[in-house]
Amino acid sequence: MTTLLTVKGIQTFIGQYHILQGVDLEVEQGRVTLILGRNGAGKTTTLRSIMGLTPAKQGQIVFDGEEIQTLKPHLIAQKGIGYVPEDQGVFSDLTVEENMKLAIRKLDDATRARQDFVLDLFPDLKIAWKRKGGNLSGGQKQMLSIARAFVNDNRLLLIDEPSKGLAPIVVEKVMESILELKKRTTIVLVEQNFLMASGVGDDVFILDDGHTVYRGSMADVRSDEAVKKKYLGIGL
Amino acid sequence: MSLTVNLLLNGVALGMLIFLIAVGLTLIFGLMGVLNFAHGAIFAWGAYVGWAVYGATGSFILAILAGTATGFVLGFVMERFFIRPFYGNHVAQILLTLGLMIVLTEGIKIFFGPNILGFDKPELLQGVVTILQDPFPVYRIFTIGVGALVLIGVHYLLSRTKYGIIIRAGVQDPEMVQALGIDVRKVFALVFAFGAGLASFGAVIAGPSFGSLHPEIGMQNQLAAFIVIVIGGIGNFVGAAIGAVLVGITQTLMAYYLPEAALAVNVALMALVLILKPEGLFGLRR
Amino acid sequence: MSDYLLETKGLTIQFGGHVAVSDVSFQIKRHTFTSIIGPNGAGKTTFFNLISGQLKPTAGQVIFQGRDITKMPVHQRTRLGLGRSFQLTNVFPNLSVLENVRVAVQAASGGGFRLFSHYKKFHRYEERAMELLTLAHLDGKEGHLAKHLSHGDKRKLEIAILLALEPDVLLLDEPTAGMSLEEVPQIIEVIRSLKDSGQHTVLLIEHKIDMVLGLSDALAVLFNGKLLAQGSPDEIMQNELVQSAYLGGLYDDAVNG
Amino acid sequence: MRERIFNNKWLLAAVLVLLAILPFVGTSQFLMLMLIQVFILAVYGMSYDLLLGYTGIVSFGHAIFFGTGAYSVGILLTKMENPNLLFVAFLIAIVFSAVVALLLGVLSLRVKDVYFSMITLAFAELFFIVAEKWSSLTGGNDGIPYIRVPELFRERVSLYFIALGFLVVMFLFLRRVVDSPLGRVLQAIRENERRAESLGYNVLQYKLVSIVISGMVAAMAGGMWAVLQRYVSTTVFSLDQTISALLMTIIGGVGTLTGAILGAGVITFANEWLSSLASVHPIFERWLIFFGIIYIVIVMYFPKGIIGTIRDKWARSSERGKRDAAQTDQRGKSVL
Repeated sequence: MTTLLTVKGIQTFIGQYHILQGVDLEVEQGRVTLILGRNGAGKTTTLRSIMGLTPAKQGQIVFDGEEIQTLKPHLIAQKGIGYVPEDQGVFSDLTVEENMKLAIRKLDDATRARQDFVLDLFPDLKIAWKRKGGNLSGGQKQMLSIARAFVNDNRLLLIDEPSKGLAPIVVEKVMESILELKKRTTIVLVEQNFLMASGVGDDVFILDDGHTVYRGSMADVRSDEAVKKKYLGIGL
Repeated sequence: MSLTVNLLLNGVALGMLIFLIAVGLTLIFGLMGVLNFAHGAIFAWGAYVGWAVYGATGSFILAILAGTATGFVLGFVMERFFIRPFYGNHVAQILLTLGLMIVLTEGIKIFFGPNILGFDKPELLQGVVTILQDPFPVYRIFTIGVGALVLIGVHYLLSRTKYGIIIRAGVQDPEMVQALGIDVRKVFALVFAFGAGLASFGAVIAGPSFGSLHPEIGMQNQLAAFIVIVIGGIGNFVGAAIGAVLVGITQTLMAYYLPEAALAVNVALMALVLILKPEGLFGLRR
Repeated sequence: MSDYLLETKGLTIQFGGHVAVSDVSFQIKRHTFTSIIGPNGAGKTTFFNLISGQLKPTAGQVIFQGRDITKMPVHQRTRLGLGRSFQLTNVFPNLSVLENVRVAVQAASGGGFRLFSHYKKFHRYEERAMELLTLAHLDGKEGHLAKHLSHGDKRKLEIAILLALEPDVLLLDEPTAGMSLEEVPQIIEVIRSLKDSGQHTVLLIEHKIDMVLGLSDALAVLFNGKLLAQGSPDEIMQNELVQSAYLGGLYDDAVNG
Repeated sequence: MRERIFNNKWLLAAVLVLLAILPFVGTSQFLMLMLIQVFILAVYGMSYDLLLGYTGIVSFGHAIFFGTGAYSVGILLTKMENPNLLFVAFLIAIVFSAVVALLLGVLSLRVKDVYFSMITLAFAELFFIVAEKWSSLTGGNDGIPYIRVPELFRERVSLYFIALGFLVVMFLFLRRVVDSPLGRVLQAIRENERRAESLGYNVLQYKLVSIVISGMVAAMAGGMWAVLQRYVSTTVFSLDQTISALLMTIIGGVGTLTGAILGAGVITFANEWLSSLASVHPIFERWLIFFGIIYIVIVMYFPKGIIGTIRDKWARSSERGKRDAAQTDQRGKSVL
């Protein structure tokens, strides 16, 4: 197994707030790595720090053997990291087509093939092709956002809470598609609740209060009631 | 040609001149949310550099190129070194661009002197053509044509090209655009420079139409452009064009029938729109 | 006349094609504590914005004290007795903590336009503001600029400002959001004291159900902009629709485990 | 602590005493004239600070009020032919400009902050045009010359004390306003308009009150200016007139009334000095460019102006890095 992304002890501030106080991650190629933790644990900020959107003040982020923690977001994206933010980041004034066009960095045959693949995966998008992003349903926005991240030659996708605000039936569909995408790329998935993601995850990192507090395999976590209770708790 | 048609055509020609100034302002303002009070000063610099180059070389095309380039460079520098730290902070932007306006306007007085300078029409565009048995100046037709071209060109740029998509997306969520691998700052700088370039381009076209230049020319035209934007609906590019023609026609009619009030009519028109429809005739409430 | 203090009828708002709040009809009685629960993105804050007037609905009505207030501007609603706190901290950054609350006390007593009012009057506002700061565990910090407060303290300040308005209905939008674990109990304590005083009507938004179960007289579940159910905490926990759609079976493990 | 040093009654009183004895120690006529100008412009600057610094409204039409005051006093004094009716003229000027301010506010406060600036600018242009074109009333480009004023206002020393008294009274008045319950609401609006609204304040009404008070004070300054110059021309409505209010306030420090006074002094004296250098190099004829540059530097790097920056320095050194380092930079918020 090769490690695609290593995060070592990053510390991130937002304004005066010390949000990440030492987060470690190791993401293996071709797997789905889950980041779990309760609300406010620092999951979203971790993804944003990897993307360079809220740069880490200290620590190291190594992607494919290269340190990226000081790079600007657009350069990090160009290294091959796709990002699906919590709010999906769909441009409401742009059509689905324009959203895709915006995302595509280089329109070559491989990109076309990926676009065809992802549109087959989400036929909804083909139907809504000329519709504005603002007029899509929550599920369609999620699909568009994932499609946008996947369409480039990205070796890593960071997906932030894809289940948020979606009906369970749609969530299932999104999770299925993630399993499908996993065959072609590596995925880091942030989830607030455990069960949602337990069907797709391979490795698990749990954050709490800005620290990595647990790492293990999906199977480990599933059987470890104490960890579940302590860090994931009950909650909606 | 009846008097009415003549006045209308003149009004359209004037409207297109105002539109040429307004288009850059509305691009920068409507898309990036920066109200650039130095826009008129950039316009003035474009006109003066165009005038100087035209005088030195005798080539109007060179004058247009030089004038446009001046605005483009000024806009780029302005965004890069002054505006950039203040995106989202409207008060600072207003205060800062006003300061830049002062410096640029005073700069014109230093470089070109505070007096009025004559700006002749290029030979090719002098004279008149006959429309419906009445003479009409060629230069006004040229102005209308250029205005229409710019309207179509900018519309195409925004709606059809990837740059247009990036600009529209970047206004809504610059962070996400970056996360898609696009250097949104560079795009913003270019938009700013492009808007400024359009202003100075319009200035070189407008110069011979006005026939003369003076250092305050920027402020006057900026006001007219802003009024047009308010009337048309802020951030609405096509609305600005319609508003410009509307103002142009009103002003031409007033100048003919009630010249004392001609200058005030713009402001009165704007006040009327503000009372009846504060979001502008074609604007969306934001 | 209705028995309800606050009521919405068919409240709906659309943004573009997206229906953020859809046909919500909902009632609360005087002096009760109601919590609106639902996952992130369910439309809870939007619903609040419709009640407090920050947004105007596409369809439907908001009725307060038997009066249709759907078209009323924000400041008038506040005067009528609808006070709200915001999820994202929303205070006056460059005013002192005391001044933040004092301005709110002044608003409640309608003393804003007094240009040369007597100094003693000032004093009364200030004393009241200090009381409220003590209540919100902010005493000793009255001299700080609001922007220098910690996140948790800002939330407390929000509550103090809200209390200063002496509203009939307190609309609290996730008062503990983004707070560190140590700070949460203090805030809950303040909220609990509101409930126990029996003088206030409270409407609270929360997405963590465990936090509000013990506090609430009634729960309403919002999901995808729709009101799924409304009732006592027990009823809601038993409600099948809520179970299947919201808890969705997906949470069984976590709840039981 | 730091507030005390600069709002210190004793410090202000000492400056006042110094200014009061100045005419008796053989000061030049020229310096006294300069100081009279400073006093009047300082009032004009403070009136602008009420809008910009305390309410957070950026108006580019402040000259409207200054000009309205100047023209009202000028025209009335000329028409009434009795210079002793000066106070009546002032009263009418104040009422008139209050009406203008109200109308302007009702019209332009309907739109958001950014557009407000531009719209006020457009209205200022309108006033300028009217003053130029309505020559039967305003004298057009020739202006109103030879305004007759009471003897007391012609004699330099007495005018000096009148202007100084005017400044002191206006300073005390405006300070009372900003410290009143109303003033506190204005500051709350400056800080967070929507929140002020949700506290139950009718923001538009408060802004109107602010612009009306500001307009009345500016009109008084304009009237004093007409009395001092005994001449009014269209320049009182010019953009430069608004810019000078802006420069005074920004350079001195927004949200500090004393800043506007200091700003008026700096601008008036520096202006005089730079103009006098024109014989050294013609660039000094364009002295405004230097102010423009200084102004830009202040907006970018010292957004609190002279007084505000000094205050911060005091605060910093007295608290000495307690927890401030991470918190000082509020202005650098950026979407990128």
